Amino acid sequence: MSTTTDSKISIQLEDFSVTDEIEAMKKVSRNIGGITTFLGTGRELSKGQNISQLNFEHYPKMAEKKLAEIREKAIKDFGIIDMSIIHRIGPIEIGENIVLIVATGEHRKETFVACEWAIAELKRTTPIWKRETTSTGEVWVQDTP
Amino acid sequence: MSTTTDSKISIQLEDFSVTDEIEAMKKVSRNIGGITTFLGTGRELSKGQNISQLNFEHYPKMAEKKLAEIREKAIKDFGIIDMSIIHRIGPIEIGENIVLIVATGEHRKETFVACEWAIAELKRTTPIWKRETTSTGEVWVQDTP
Amino acid sequence: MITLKYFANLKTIAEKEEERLDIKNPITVDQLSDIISKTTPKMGEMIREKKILISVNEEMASVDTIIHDGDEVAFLPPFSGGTK
Amino acid sequence: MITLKYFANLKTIAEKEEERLDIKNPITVDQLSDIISKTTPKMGEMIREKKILISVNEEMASVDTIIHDGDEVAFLPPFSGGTK
Repeated sequence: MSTTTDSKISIQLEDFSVTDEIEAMKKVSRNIGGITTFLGTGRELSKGQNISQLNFEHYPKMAEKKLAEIREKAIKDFGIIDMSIIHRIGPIEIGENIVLIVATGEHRKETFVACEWAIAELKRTTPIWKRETTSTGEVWVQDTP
Repeated sequence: MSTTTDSKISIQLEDFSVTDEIEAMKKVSRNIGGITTFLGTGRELSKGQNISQLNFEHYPKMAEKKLAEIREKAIKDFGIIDMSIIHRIGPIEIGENIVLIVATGEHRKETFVACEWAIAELKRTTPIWKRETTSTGEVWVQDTP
Repeated sequence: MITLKYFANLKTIAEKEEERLDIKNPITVDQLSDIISKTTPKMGEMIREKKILISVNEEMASVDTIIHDGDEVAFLPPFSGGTK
Repeated sequence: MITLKYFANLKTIAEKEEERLDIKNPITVDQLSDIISKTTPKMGEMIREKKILISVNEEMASVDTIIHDGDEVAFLPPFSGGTK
């Protein structure tokens, strides 16, 4: 896998800036007409329970590998110009950023399709787990925000 | 139309920050799980010609009214939490931001649908015109990025 | 007195951005188009070929929309997003 | 020697994050599951009920995937995104 590919994929503790990620993607081409972005954030309510904190854990190397595969397949299958994917791990407060997918293209249509496919594929194939802290304790959960 | 509605709609000369717009939208609810954003940017190529600059003109009041209608219909029809729409006018360089749509929701699905519908509706109904400057002169154009 | 507004390439064709017109009685968009056609035939042609949308007081109008004294009528060429 | 990794709630069930296991010859994922079941019956049960995915060297494995000396096997509970 090339260095270029790797830099477009990140699993990290720190927060990220949507503007900075978009600006980095803009540098790839002067022919970008549309950029679709999906940002997943921490919701307060889950199955009727109030959440005080989220905590994400991943399987290092395998998770990064899956994200790189998603990016490559999205570029190949949907004809977008490029895609970047960031997922945070560790503690996440309500309202904070969790996951970001940026898809750039000449036209808008393919960026919407690629972005929506990529977040669904990430949730299906990438070994990342979420623990919710509520008033009744901590629990590992599955859901589909 | 309420003040709240108006503040989520803007036609402006100045650039905008995607991060700032998203953060403003996050303040509306603690139950946002997904945010889909579409950003339209200035492309260098149009029908094979190299563009040096874009220039947008709008019909004041009517354009703002159309954007407010799009926002209201998106919230009502797709069950999203909120939407904001910004369109720039005046001169735009290649790579610069032109239009931003931010759709927030409890889950991702409705935010993708609402965001994609809103940008299509904007292009169909909002009185905004684009002039392209190329080596052969200036021309008012229609296209669908 | 009604206000007529021209946008984008129509400013070049009409050779103005805005003008005022005295109308004695309410008229239809169709009747206004006839008046415009006399002074600017190219405008009349584009209206007949449906290349231009017309709004009255910021709402899309049809050929038989009535225009009253004080109204604002705008001639709108195709928007930047196209119709696709 | 193979490495076994446990994630999320499986760390609690297995009471460890990682362990090493000596294997004389290559074994299948199915055979490894039998070994695990003996020390941690709850893990064996979850594997049989397909509540856990198993990867070998970071690739998804099936019951008859062969595990060689030096391989890394991970037990993966359902991901946070669910399967929908």
